[in-house]
Parts: sequence; C-alpha cells; structure tokens
Amino acid sequence: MKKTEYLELYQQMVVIRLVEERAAVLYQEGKIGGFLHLYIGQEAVSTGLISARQPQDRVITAYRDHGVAINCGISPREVIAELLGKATGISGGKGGTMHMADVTKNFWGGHAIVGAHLPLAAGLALGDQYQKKDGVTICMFGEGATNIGYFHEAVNLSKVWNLPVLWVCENNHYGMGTAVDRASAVSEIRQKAVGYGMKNDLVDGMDLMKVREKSLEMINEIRAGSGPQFLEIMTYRFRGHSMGDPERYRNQAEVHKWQENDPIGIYRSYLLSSKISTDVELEKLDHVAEEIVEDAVRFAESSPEPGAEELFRNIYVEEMSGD
Amino acid sequence: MKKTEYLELYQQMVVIRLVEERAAVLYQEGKIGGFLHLYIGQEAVSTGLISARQPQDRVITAYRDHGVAINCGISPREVIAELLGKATGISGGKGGTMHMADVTKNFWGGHAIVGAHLPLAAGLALGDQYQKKDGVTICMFGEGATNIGYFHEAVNLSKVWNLPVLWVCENNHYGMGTAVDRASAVSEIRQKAVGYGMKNDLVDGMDLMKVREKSLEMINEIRAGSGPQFLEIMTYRFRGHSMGDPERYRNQAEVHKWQENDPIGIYRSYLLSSKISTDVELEKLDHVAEEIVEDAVRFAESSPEPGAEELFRNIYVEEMSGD
Amino acid sequence: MAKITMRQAISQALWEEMERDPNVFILGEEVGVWGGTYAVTKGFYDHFGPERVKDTPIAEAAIIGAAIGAALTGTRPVAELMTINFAFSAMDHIVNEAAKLHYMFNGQMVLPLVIRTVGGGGRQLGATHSQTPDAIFAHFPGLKVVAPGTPADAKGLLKAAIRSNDPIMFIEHATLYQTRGEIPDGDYLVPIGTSKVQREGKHVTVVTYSKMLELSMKAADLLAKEGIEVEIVDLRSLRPLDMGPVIESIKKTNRGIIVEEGWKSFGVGSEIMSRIYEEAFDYIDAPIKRVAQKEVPLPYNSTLEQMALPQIEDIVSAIKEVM
Amino acid sequence: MAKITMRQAISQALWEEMERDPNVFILGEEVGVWGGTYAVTKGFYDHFGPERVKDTPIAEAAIIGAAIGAALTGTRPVAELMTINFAFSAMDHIVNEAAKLHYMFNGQMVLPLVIRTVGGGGRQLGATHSQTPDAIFAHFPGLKVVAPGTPADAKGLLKAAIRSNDPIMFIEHATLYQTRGEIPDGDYLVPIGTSKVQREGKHVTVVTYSKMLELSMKAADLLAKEGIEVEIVDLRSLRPLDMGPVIESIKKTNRGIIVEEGWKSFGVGSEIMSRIYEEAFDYIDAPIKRVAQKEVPLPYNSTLEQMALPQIEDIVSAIKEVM
Ligand SMILES: Cc1ncc(C[n+]2csc(CCOP(=O)(O)OP(=O)(O)O)c2C)c(N)n1
Ligand SMILES: Cc1ncc(C[n+]2csc(CCOP(=O)(O)OP(=O)(O)O)c2C)c(N)n1
Ligand SMILES: [Mg+2]
Ligand SMILES: [Mg+2]
Repeated sequence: MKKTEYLELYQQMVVIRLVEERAAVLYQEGKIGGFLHLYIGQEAVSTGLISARQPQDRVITAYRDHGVAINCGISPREVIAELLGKATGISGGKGGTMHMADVTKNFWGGHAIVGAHLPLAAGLALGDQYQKKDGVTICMFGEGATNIGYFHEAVNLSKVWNLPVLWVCENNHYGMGTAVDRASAVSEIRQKAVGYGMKNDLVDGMDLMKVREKSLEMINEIRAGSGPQFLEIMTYRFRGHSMGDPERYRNQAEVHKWQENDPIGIYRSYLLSSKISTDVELEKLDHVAEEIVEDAVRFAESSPEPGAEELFRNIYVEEMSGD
Repeated sequence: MKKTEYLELYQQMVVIRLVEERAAVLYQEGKIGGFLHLYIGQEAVSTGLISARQPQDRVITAYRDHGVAINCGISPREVIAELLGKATGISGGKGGTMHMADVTKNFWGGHAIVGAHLPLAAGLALGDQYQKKDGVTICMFGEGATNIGYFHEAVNLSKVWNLPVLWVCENNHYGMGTAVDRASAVSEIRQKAVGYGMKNDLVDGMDLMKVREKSLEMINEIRAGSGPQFLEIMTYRFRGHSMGDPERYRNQAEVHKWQENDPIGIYRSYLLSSKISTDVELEKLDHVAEEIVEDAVRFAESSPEPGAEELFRNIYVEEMSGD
Repeated sequence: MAKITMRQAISQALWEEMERDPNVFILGEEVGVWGGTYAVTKGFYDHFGPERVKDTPIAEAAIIGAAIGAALTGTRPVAELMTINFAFSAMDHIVNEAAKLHYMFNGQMVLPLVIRTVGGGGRQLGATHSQTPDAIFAHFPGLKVVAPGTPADAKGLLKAAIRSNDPIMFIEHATLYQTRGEIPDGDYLVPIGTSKVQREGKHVTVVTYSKMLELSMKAADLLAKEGIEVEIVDLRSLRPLDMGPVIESIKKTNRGIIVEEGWKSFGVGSEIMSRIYEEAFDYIDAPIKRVAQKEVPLPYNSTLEQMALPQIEDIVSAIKEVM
Repeated sequence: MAKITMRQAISQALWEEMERDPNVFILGEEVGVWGGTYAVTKGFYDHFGPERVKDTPIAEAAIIGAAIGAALTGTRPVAELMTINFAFSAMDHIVNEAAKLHYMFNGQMVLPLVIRTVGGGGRQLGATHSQTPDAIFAHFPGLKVVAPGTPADAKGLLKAAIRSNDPIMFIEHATLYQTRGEIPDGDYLVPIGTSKVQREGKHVTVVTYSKMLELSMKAADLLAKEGIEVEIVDLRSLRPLDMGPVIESIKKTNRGIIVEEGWKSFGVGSEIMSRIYEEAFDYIDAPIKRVAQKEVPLPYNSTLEQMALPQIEDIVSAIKEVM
C-alpha cells in the first residue's frame, strides 16, 4: 500500500468511531429513532476487510452497518442524514439505521432480519457467476447469526454451486446478551465451515493489517475460482448491543480488557512503529475526521425531511394498474 | 437376542415389504390418494434402529413412514386402513400416508414438510429432559433434509442444550431426483455433525444387524448422558420417490446393483448361515406375513369411512367460544 | 383493584402461572439473562432458574418447533418470539405444525403451547420491524390468535392461554407496555374467544383491538364532547372470533367503523366488515368504514411513519363520515 | 388460436421468455433433471442447460433469498417453490425481503423476480400439502400476487410477470394443469392487475379466480338452464387488486357472491366483500355471500376433503340465496 492508503484507512476508522459516538449522543437527544447498533470496537474488521475488495466486489451486512457503509464509500453526511431520517440520507430517510445501502458503490445493505441476508449474498454471487463477472461477494454477519437456518442454507448452496462468496463471521462474542457458547454448538465458529467442506480461517479482528492481509488472500483465491471460503474474525463491541442494553450478561472488567485492544490504537501504534506516519500527522487526521463528522451532523440536521409524497413512492418499480 | 426376537425382526421386514407392495397396487387401483412414498429397500434401517429402542424412547420421522409405523408397533391393519382413508386408520383417515402416528406407542409421526420435524424432535427430547425422564428421541430424516435450515437449527439446539436425541440420517442417495452431491456441500452427511462438534458414525443400512448394533451403542450412550449423537445410515430406495416418479435421474443398472443387496435377503442369509433359523421356518414366516397383510387389506377395505361429523372434530382440544 | 402497566400485567400472569404449575416454562431469545427485550421477564431467570427460563439461539423455527415437541410431551412451554416480524422465520412451524397436528393425527397430539410475541409500529424501526400482520395468522384454523388491549385483559387472557391445551399466538403491542389500567385482585381468567364492549354508546360502533383500542377510546372522548356517543367493541381475540357483541352493538347503533393498525387489504377489518354485512345487513344505515395502515412498507422517518399509521384524527373523521 | 392445457401454456411462457432473454433463468427443486414435479419444465434442462435450469437443494429460504440476490444484479430469475405450502419456509424472504427492499432502500434496489408456485387442494395430500393461502401473501404491499384461471391468462400473465421489475408471486393451481383453453397466437402479454369479465350475465355477479373460476363457470352453465344469467369476474391478480370490473358488474346486477378455494375467515372474499360495500353500498339488493373452504385443516379422506372444499352445488345455492 502507498502511504496515503495507510492513512486513508486510519482516517476511515476514526471517522467511523466519531460517527458512532455522535450517533449515540443524537440518539440520547431523541433525534435518532428506533434501535441503534454501534460499531465501536469493531472498526478494524470492516475497514481491513473492505480495503481488500475491488470495485466489482459486492458487500452486504446486517443492521450494524454504519461503519461498513462508510468503508464502502458512503459519506458520513449521508449516513448521519439517514440516521436522522432525512431526505438526504442514503436511503432517503426511509431505511434508517438498519437499512443503509448504496448500490452504485456495490454496498447492498444493511439488513435487519438476523441471517436473512446470507441467502441474498449467495444470490448476488450467483448473479455474478451467471453473468460471468469476476466479482466476489463479501457477506458479513455476527456469530449469533450462524445459528439460524438461513446461514446453513446459504453456505451450503454457495458450496454446491461454487459461488464466489467470502463468508465473514464477525465474532464479537455475543448475540445481544447471549454468549457464543450459550447459543452455538461450537464456540470457534469456523468449525461450522468444516461441515460444508469449506476452506476457512480465523483472524484477529482488532488488528486491521491482519484482517486486510487475510481478506486479500481469500478474496484473491475466490476470484481465481476457489469457490466460497469462510473467515472468522475475532472482535468485540465496546458498547451495548443497542442503545437500550442493560448489559447484565457481561462484566465491565471484560469490557475494559478488550478496550485495551482498541483497534484504532493498535493500528495507530503500527503506523508509528513502522514509521509510516507520525504523531503529528495522525493528530491532524484526527482533526480532519472531527471536522468531517461535525460537518456531517450539521448537514444532516439542516437537511429537509422527505416530502409527504415519498410515502407512496417506490413501493413498486412500475405504476400499478389496480390500486 | 432370543431366537424369537431375531425372527420377529425378520417378520417385520417382510410385512413392511408386503404392505408396501400391496400399497403400490392399491394406489394403482385408485384406492389410495395423494402421494405414496414406499420404503422398499430401506426396511433394515428402521427395523434395526427401532429394535434398539426402549419403550420410553420416542420415534419421529418424515413422510416415508409406513415401515417405521409398523416397526413401532402399529398394526398393518391400521396402516393400510389409514392409506385408504378409513375411520379405522391410525389417524382416523384424516392424516393419510404421510401422517401416521400412535403416541401410545411413542411414535410421533409421520411429517410431510421436509426437515420440519427435526425441531419437533429436539422438543420431544427437551420435554423428557425437563421432566427428568430417561427417554431418548430417535429422529429419522433423509439426506435431502439435511440441506434445509430446520436441520441446522435443531441439531445445533440439541447440542447446546445437551438433549437426548439420536439424529438418524437415512442416506438413500437421492432427495426426489437430486443426487446427494448435487444438493449437499458434503456427500458424506455425517461430516455435517462435525460442524456441531457432535459424535457421529456411519453404518451400512442394508444390514439389519449392523444397524441394530450401532443404534444400541449410540442410544445407550445418549441415555447415559452423552448428549445428542448423529448416525448416518447408507441405504437405497428400490422404487421411485413416490408413485409418479419418472426416474430420469438414475439408471436401472444402479438400481439393480443395489437390489442385489436386498436387506431382507441379507438378513435371511445371516439367519441361515448363523444357524439361527432354517429355510422352512423362514418360508413359514413369509406365509404368515402374507396372511397378515392380506387380512389387513381386507380389514381396511371393509372398514367404514369417517363420518361427516369428523370434519369438524379435533380442530381444537377445547370447545371454542366464538366460532 | 390495582392499577398496573401492561408490562406488569403480562409479567404477573407468567410469574403466577409458573409458580402454580411446574410444567410451565419459558423459552426464547433473551428471555433469561437479559430479562426479556421488553423487560417482561425481568427477574425470572434468577427466580426460576435456567431450566425454566431458557435462552435460545437465534433460531425461530427451532424455538417454535422445540416448543411444539415439548408441549407434545405434556409440558406447557411459553415460547417467546422477540417480535412478530420474526414469526415469519417460524411460519411453517406455526401454521403447518402447531395449527395442524391435533387435527391431522385425529386428536392424538395435544399441544398446550403459547407463543408470546410483540407487534406494532410507531417506533421508527423500519419496514421489517414494525409490522402488524395479525390477520395472516388468524387465517389458519387450528391456531388461536389473541391480542389484548388492556392490562386486565392481558393478564386474564395470558393465564387462560397458558392453561389452554391449544396452540395460541398471544400478540402484545410494543407501545402498550407502559399503558396503565386496573386489574382485578387475585387469580382470574379471561376466556379466550370473547369480545367485550369496552365503552358503551348509542350512536356508532367502533370495532377494534390491541393498541387501536387505546386510540379509539381517545377518539370517543373527543366525540363525546360533540355529543356523539361511541360504543367500542374490543375483539380481544381474532380466532376464535366472537362476533356476538359486535353484531349486537351494530344492531343498536346501525353504524360502524373498524379500526386496526395493520394494512387494510386482506386485513382484520375486511373480515369484520364482511361478517357484519353477512349477519346484520338490514341494520346498516351507512357504509361501514375501515381505518387501517396505509399500504406501504412502514418507513423509518417518523413523520412518514405516522402518516402511514392510523391516528386518532383518522378515527374521528371516519366516525363522522358514517354519522 | 390453439387449444392447449394450462401446463402447456405456462411451459410455453417460460420457454419463450427464456429464448427471448438470456437473463431469464429458472431455479427450484426438481425443475431440471426431473423436469418439474408438475412436468411444467420438462425438456428445459436438456435444451437450456444446467446453468439456466438450476436444481436446488431443499432449502426454500435459500431458493427465494438467492433469487432475490440474483435479481438485484440484473438477472431475471424465475424461482419455483414446489408448492405454496413450502412458501411458509421462505416466508421471511418473501414478505420481509422481496416485498420491502425496493421501498426501504428508496428505489435503489430493483428485483425482477418471479416466484412460481402451486396451490390448491382436492388431491388427498393432507392438511400440510393442500392449502390455498393466497390471501396472506396479498396482504403485503410491495409484493404482487397473480393467480390465473385460464391457459390464455396464465401464459400472458406469466410473460408479463417475467418482464416486470417487481417481485411477483405467481400462483398456479395443481388441479388446473390439465384444463384446456384457447390461447392467442404469437407473443402476447396480459397486464398484471387487471380483472376480467370471463362470462357476461345480468342477474348476479360472481367474483372469483384461479380454480374456482372453472367451478363458477360450470355453476353458471347450470343456472343458465334455469334462466339465471350469471356474470363472472375473474380477479386474476390479488395485489394489485382491480376492483373496476367487479364494481361495474355489481352496479349492473345488484347481487353478488364471492367464490374462493381458501378458508373463509381473513381470506380473499373478506377483502372483496368489503370493497364492494365500500364502493357500491347503495347498489346491493341482498347480502353478498362468500363461498369458501370450511375452516378445518384439510383432511386426507376424500369424502371429508370434498366436504371441506367449495363445490359447484355450493356456488349454485349461494347464487340462489342472493337472488
Ligand atoms: C430473525 C431474527 N431474530 C431475532 C432478531 C433480533 N436480534 C437483532 S440483533 C440480534 C443479535 C444478533 O447477534 P449477532 O449475529 O452475533 O450480531 P451482533 O449484534 O453481535 O453484531 C438479535 C437476536 C432479528 N433481528 N432477526
Ligand atoms: C419444505 C419442503 N420442501 C419440499 C418438499 C417436497 N419434497 C417432498 S420429499 C422431498 C425429497 C426429500 O428427500 P430426502 O430428505 O432425501 O428423503 P427421501 O425422500 O429420500 O426419503 C421433497 C423435495 C417438502 N415436502 N417440504
Ligand atoms: Mg455477535
Ligand atoms: Mg433421500
């Protein structure tokens, strides 16, 4: 990577962090509705992973999607505007926090039913295979999602049809309040891939460079025709599952231990120790990130709401003949 | 086993075979409606397996259930009467070929939605576990059923909760017209059990004694608290999937090769070579079986249809207050 | 007569029934350690222990399937589907298994099963998480569908449901949990399948249930000031559907509207309207009106969302239109 | 004008569209090697090859999910669900994904997706395999639901569905495949969302669709002999619902019945009846009647099954009752 690329990834992580922190405040101020699932702590996962994709590679994820959206190139303006339900949001204010997408950037959402997007991912890859395109579909999901039937059907299908999918399990140790071994027969999730005879690996999700490297390797192999592969990424969410989480299921000592592994801190140290960047430079980037996010909040807050006519738009592509 | 027990199992297999052959004729005569899935070729699977259960062990299976019903102790009379939709049928003529059960014999059906009975099986075992009973639930399903999400959710749950279930996959090589490797990521189905960290084994389903032995071993272990286990039984159906099967997906040479492995013939040879029985004795049993089945057909044909009042009975347990 | 919230009422019903009958247990996502996502089962895990308050994997089909199986063994599971939007992921088990086993097997199988779930919109959760699809469950004979609108009814109906031997969907409303109301002292049941006049009036009949009862009551208050006396009939259960009080009221007022939160087409109102015309054609002085959700997937933006949901003013104007 | 069967009509539509547009492909259980369980796609696999005629595992959620994903990439999948009873196993993907993606993501996602499936009873398949739950799918905005009653309509509607950019459930009827009818020559489309008067008459209106059109036609023949001239309006699609011709007919005849195969409560007839009263209250001379399935899980026994299903005589007497 060129130096600018290294710095770009740093900046992405910081922007995500700040967007999430601002979102938490906006939520508490009552400006964001619904649930709000923050990505704080997991930034290195999507930043490393998505840095390894080519433009023709599709990305799809679950409801914890703000970070992924930003990594895919959606601007913080459009993300925060969507959180505020504004017309300028990436989904026009109709999707909200759980449903962000920009198909022009090959980011296919933001899906709120646990595991239900995995069959869609198989289908995205099928579409590419059918049209003889060389894209790889990157499908991200939590470890909790690997217990639902959709996971099984999709992963099996991808193997039978040799679909170009990288299945990426973000193992953040909990599905809401349920620790992985209280819900899953195996606590190393990659072992599930063995049941499908699928090549698999595991990587430390707090370390951007490791995530990136492993992702590059697997995406390249898939593009070369290996068929689907499975990557488990170990990570941790520093905040509750969503904003209303009483967090009775874990103790603060555990959270603190993980927070010492802050993915931004780790990557920062790496950039410094490998002399790619300097403290001064990174602090400047931090400031830029702050400005980007402040601008985004201002933009979002001053944006208009969608007009009333939006209510009945885009139910169908075509005009309906009946009612 | 005592000699009578050996002979009883022989007789069960022959009765099943004859019931199925008669059912095929009755179907062609238009006396049986719906689909009809015959068990011919697979008799040793359920006969061996169910011979290994204790009375407190529950059995549940899919729509290919006539043989299983007979092994569980439902009389050929009640089976054939059900096929003919008669009031004397085991489900009063309301269930038909795919929905036979006798809960007093711990046979919980006969279920027609592929894979949907697997979560039920987990629940039967949960009920026993909750009530501190020592029963083992034996759940049978085809290899085709292992691709649906229900399989995944049920098997995973059984492991997480350490439920006393023996998962039994009857791998007869096809789900309708789809060969196992055209639909499943792994063609040795037991490999799926590895994905759940579950103890598993594989046995030749054309050999009753082997099925029985392995089943005994696993059921005993489960009863002793091992948690769920997974048994793959290799078998083959000699007839089409159901009566209307054009059988374009396999050639007759393959069918013939398997037919040479007739499970009844193999067990017969075993009984003879191990001097447990004689030709004369077994032929006598064959005759008895014929008479049982002829009697069953007569019984069924002369039985009354369910009365019109049956239409609205048993929708609910209780009387309804509304309508 | 204590005044408590809907949340407390439901919680009390569960608690009392679990105390009363050791065969009653709870299973579902986050019902245990977390205390229920709507805090309904807060404290249950500590008091009743993990055997009776079972956290499950994210696997809706397995939750319902296992609950069915456990019910068949004579236990009395109360399965929680975190929201009704996830009931689609267990649809087969609800409509093909729970609703049909008793009938199909001629009464042999008995399922004392309650499925507690939560519906409704209005909290900016987006299209996948805000549905009120009650009508589609009520379409299936064999299932009972209950949806209380007051704390008193919620408690009495839930207790009745838990003591019933039929499979019952018990649909709570996410924005009613804080609603307060008086409940009778001590142990009491409300029979399932009985509609109730919740407010007497002589000019016009409003037929409604669940959350829309609250809104209808407020609309009635407003109209009372203008001298319009509104009679409100609360269905309380959709199957069995008790039309008696509805028809009686209509015969008195000769005018009516139906208020439901779900989409209008093929919804609850369609059935109620049809029954009224079938049973009281000669008594209707003006075309009955339906107030329901606009036929769009519910948008995230709050203004649009509220435009789509029925409002008090919609009820008021519908009533005025039929006067 | 050739006279062909419904099966041929549907097969021709698929074949012609696949010939016309290389982006159209088929996926589903047994659509390939087997040739379709109802022989609709017989010969397709040999002609179009395995890439375009894809046999799938038994995994309904993955079939629909993958079809959605592939549709998003610009291909035009026609996914087959072997019967509508298995659609419950893909319910979430049909109602939460297919029906909502276009709206939720503000028009970004376009799904040219057809789900072909087969409904109906009358073949002794038992309760789980004989349903006509069309109404519940029609409840969801974002989905279109089409159900043809004649070969000509089937061909024209299916071709229109394949060329449409919206997700469409296309519901065929298992006992109509042999029905013959004239079809126009050459390439033609029937617009989705248009009801049609299939028989003119002046005394009474019958609103119906799918299989019940056939029965209604026969009932009309019988009544014609008694001098009663029946007008029959075929809905052809349930969403969009074209009430124009229905209302027009009712305004002419002032009397009507609705005939559907599914259960009465919360069914198709409820919606049609409600709309008629809403739009033509002053024109109705006698209470409209609904002819529908008795509210029981459909039994296996043929006599009981036919008792539960609507019969020609039921239609005749309902018509006489409104005269
Ligand atoms: C089918 C379904 N069931 C339940 C839920 C509620 N729910 C939302 S997120 C979640 C936990 C998911 O955990 P995991 O997959 O590990 O993802 P994480 O939140 O940890 O990123 C649950 C149960 C849902 N959205 N969909
Ligand atoms: C959910 C569902 N999908 C499809 C079907 C139709 N179907 C019935 S049997 C069958 C094949 C099942 O194969 P397998 O599990 O191997 O059992 P086998 O018939 O070989 O005993 C299919 C696809 C069904 N009944 N349920
Ligand atoms: Mg997680
Ligand atoms: Mg098989």
